[in-house]
Amino acid sequence: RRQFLNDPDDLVAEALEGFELAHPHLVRWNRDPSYVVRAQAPVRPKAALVSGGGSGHEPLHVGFVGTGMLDAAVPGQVFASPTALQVAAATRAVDTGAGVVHVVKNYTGDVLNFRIAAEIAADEGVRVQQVLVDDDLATDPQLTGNPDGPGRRGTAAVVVVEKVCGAAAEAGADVVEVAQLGRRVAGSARTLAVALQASTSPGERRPSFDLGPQEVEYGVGIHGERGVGRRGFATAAELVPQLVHPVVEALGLRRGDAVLAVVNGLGSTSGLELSLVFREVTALLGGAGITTARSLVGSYVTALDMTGCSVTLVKVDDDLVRLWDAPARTAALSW
Amino acid sequence: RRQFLNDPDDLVAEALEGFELAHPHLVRWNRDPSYVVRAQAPVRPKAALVSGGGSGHEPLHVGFVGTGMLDAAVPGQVFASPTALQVAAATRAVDTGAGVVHVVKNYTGDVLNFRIAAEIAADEGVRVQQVLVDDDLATDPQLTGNPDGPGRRGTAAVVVVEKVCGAAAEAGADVVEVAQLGRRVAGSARTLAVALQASTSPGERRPSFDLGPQEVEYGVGIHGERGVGRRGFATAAELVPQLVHPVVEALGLRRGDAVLAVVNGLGSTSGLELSLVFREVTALLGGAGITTARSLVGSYVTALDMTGCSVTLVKVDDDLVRLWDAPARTAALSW
Amino acid sequence: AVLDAQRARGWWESFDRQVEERWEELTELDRVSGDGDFGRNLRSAVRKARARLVGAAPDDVGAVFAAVSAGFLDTGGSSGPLFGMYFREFAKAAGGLPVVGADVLARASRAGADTVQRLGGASVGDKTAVDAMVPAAEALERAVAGGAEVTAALTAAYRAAAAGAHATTGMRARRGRASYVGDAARGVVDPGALAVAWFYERGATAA
Amino acid sequence: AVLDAQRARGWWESFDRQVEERWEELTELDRVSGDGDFGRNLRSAVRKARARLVGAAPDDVGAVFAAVSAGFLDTGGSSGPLFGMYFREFAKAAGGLPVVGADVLARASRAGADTVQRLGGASVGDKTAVDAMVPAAEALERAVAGGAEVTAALTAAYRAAAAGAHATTGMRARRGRASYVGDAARGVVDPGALAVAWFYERGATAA
Ligand SMILES: Nc1ncnc2c1ncn2[C@@H]1O[C@H](COP(=O)(O)OP(=O)(O)O)[C@@H](O)[C@H]1O
Ligand SMILES: Nc1ncnc2c1ncn2[C@@H]1O[C@H](COP(=O)(O)OP(=O)(O)O)[C@@H](O)[C@H]1O
Ligand SMILES: [Mg+2]
Ligand SMILES: [Mg+2]
Ligand SMILES: [Mg+2]
Ligand SMILES: [Mg+2]
Repeated sequence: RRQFLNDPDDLVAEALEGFELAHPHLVRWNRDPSYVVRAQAPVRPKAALVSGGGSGHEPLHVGFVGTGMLDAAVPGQVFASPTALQVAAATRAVDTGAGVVHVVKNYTGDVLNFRIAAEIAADEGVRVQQVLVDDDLATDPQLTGNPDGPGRRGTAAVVVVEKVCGAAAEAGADVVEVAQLGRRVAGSARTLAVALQASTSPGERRPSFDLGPQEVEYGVGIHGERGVGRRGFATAAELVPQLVHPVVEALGLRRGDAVLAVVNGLGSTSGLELSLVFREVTALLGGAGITTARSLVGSYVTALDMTGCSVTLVKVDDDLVRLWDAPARTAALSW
Repeated sequence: RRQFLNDPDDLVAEALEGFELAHPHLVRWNRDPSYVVRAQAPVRPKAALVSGGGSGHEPLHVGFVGTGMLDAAVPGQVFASPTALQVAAATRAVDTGAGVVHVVKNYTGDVLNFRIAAEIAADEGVRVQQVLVDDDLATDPQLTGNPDGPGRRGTAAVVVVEKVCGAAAEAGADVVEVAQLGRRVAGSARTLAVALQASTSPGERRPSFDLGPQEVEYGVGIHGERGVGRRGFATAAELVPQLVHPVVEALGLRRGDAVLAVVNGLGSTSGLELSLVFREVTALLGGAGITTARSLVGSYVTALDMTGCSVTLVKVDDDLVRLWDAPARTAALSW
Repeated sequence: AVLDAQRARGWWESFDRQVEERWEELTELDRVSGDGDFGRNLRSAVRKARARLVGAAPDDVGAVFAAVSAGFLDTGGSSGPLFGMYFREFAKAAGGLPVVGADVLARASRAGADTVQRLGGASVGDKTAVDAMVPAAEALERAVAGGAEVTAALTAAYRAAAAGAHATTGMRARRGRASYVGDAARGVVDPGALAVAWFYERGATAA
Repeated sequence: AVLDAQRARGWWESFDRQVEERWEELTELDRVSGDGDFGRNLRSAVRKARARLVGAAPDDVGAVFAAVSAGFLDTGGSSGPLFGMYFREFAKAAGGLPVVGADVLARASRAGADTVQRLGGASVGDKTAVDAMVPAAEALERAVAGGAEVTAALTAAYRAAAAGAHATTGMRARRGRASYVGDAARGVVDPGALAVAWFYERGATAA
């Protein structure tokens, strides 16, 4: 696998430059320190939403900057946390006095840098709240048996947190309310992912790990790393239950519950396949008496060019559905 | 490369079922004959827009059904034309008496089946106009030296035709005006594509052709077929001019002209790379004094999981830009 | 004698059985001169037509051919839409008629050959189904002018179509997929033309 | 003697030169006990700090450390943000002061060690920079209690930090990336702790 690339070290900056050029009406890229904000600063004071993390997950997070979602996204290098200074600068840039909510995927570097940025911003008088997103069931301490580890990774549920919190902020919720809402969403979301082929780092020729012809990598995250184990390659009808059932169980979903389901492509999975997987997901949920109240099907939280997909379920009530349905205008999500 | 799949023969139907389930507010899938229409039939008579073609190009075309774009999309099997009966049924289903415009990518099967469908519909009193999209410069008879062949293939420019014609139809243009507009857009659009890796057909393990480590396939279409020749793998800064310069020349673009630029991923090309390619495109155009008035960067017209991208330029004036900017509400394009 | 809906169905069912029994021969021919899917495409179209005939039990001759046409128009390949439009001319010519004579069949056959040529762009000599369709139409017209009734007219059409199909053996393809293989296709009969001959042969025998 | 902005810059520039000359040693250590990028991360942070110092020419001691802190906070890895917050306490303690004494350095060093422990979650004995930071703060506090001036206090801090760093050799990592390699890291000094010792050593010599 090769890439459209110049110097791998310049990839992120060149891509951000291209992203800004492609969406001049939506975003503005601050080159140094690097962060992306809405083209129009909020016209009125509102709780601001900032997220970020390593690059290579596009459209996450820069693709979600805009009305109804993020006020700023802070991209690090590929699969590497942005620096605390980037995050602090972005936080400063979007604060209108109403405070800032940091939406952070649970990775050591991200957590550390966002926490530090929050302290710096707080010293300067910005009210910062953090929402930690840790939805990846594959890394649940209860499953891995490692209670001292960093805990569940943050993956595709972050899109739902950003959408719902963005809608609440737009509607006037204050910074504490938005953060509480975000924590509630994160707490009721779990994800499992499976890869059919590893991703290839920029400038490399070989995928980061090899799979036998009859193997899939189960429980992968979004940084090209190995998952929690190998399983057998099989039809979608056999693979999808292995993602859905543990999630349903972990969330304690019951007959009559309603969920928002995210079927997320990890980079190289075709639209046909994602639609097909979604069909399997709804069938499984329907069979268990669980309503798929809303859904998102597409490649939104990727791992470069990994072939694979994740299934995220978020238990929802009418309030969350309303916030999900509220308008958004971003490069990657718009309705 | 493997896929999320059950029986390969069922892929398209299962995916369409999933697609409908994911977008119940936007589309309705008619199972037999198979076509996708807007969930709400047009509330008032307007010229209707129908497109279609082989599947495997998702989100094209089903992802563009909705307000401001298509009234119906007619999907064939993977890389195979829909049948005339499907197209005729879809045409009938969306005609409000104001007539129907067929947007057809130039492939023998598509042209034949849409033409037949138009005759059948015309016999039943439907006014049908056809817009043939043939933007692929790699298959231009002037370049291939084969004047008897089927001519330039239709590729990514079809999105622009659908968007602009959709906006005009929504604004009340009649079926002849919409078709004339579509022909004008198609006539001022050219595309070139390059692949870094071939696509893999559903159920197959091997890509449809192999490339040496220092080769790229230049001038590919969207059906996984070979291009017009091998070229050397190189940086984006070296590859992108090979796409942009011939297109600029073929369109006779000059200093002061304005274009809409589409940088389209063929399936497995990451968002970072597409943004980076777009940066190269705008730089090249800017250097030639050509304004990138509007752009579309993303994977919109794919060839399953092909790694590669195409660059489409469409010469635009203020009218076209206005129609491009008009609202659209579809699964894949929304603003 | 004339053709009523029941005899028209019998004609088609006889063709249908022939296709089910011998589709592989057509595939073999397409393997040499094309992409090797014609037999399967034709069988698929015939099965779709069958489903429609069973579902609708049409009671006029036009309706029988309308069901057949729809079956083909709902099938892929080049043969599906072109043959679909061919049979559609039969449906049109016989539309609403409980019985038809040789004159109607001659008009239908001519209109069908014209339509296929218009849509597919092939002329006689291009090694396509047209090479059987055009002689069949001419034979039917001659038979009608000579006062022949349906069975005699169809027999003449069958002979002409078979001769036309046979003549494709020495031709070099210029249309359709076979055109890509060029000289390799010389020496085999065009499978589409052969299918046209089968169609009229079944008419002469069963109708 | 006290520390003014010029001497603070001299101290830092001396550390900067040491990192440029010897960063590969740190990388080697991180290769054994971590992921082998610490030297490069530190060099990158030091260069960013340098650019800020050159650009701003700070004229109080706090501003010197603020520039240093920002350089680290703008760098990746675990060391970037943690060391950035460490130096930030120096910037805070000396904020707005044209000159500072040993007491201010002692307060800064203690606050820095506390902050790094709070943010990074490591305690003494976990084989991290904390193993040098905590003894350095204690030594500075003792020196101040004993009435020492800046150079003497920094010399004491250096000795304590170096001893602390040395003591990490026998430790098993529990925090940071080194924790994944477990026992393999035993036998080498923690590079972050060593860098802290270098920092105080340069202070004792150059400041
Ligand atoms: N342009 C054409 N005009 C008339 N008949 C055609 C044309 N193209 C193909 N055919 C007929 O269709 C037959 C092949 O049908 P089929 O295999 O289903 O189509 P494809 O060529 O798309 O695979 C040929 O043997 C020929 O008789
Ligand atoms: N939690 C922590 N607390 C204090 N120091 C730490 C911690 N984690 C790492 N360090 C220090 O950082 C050094 C490694 O830094 P670096 O290589 O830049 O980070 P990374 O471990 O992310 O690659 C270690 O030698 C250690 O001294
Ligand atoms: Mg064929
Ligand atoms: Mg074929
Ligand atoms: Mg390290
Ligand atoms: Mg590291």
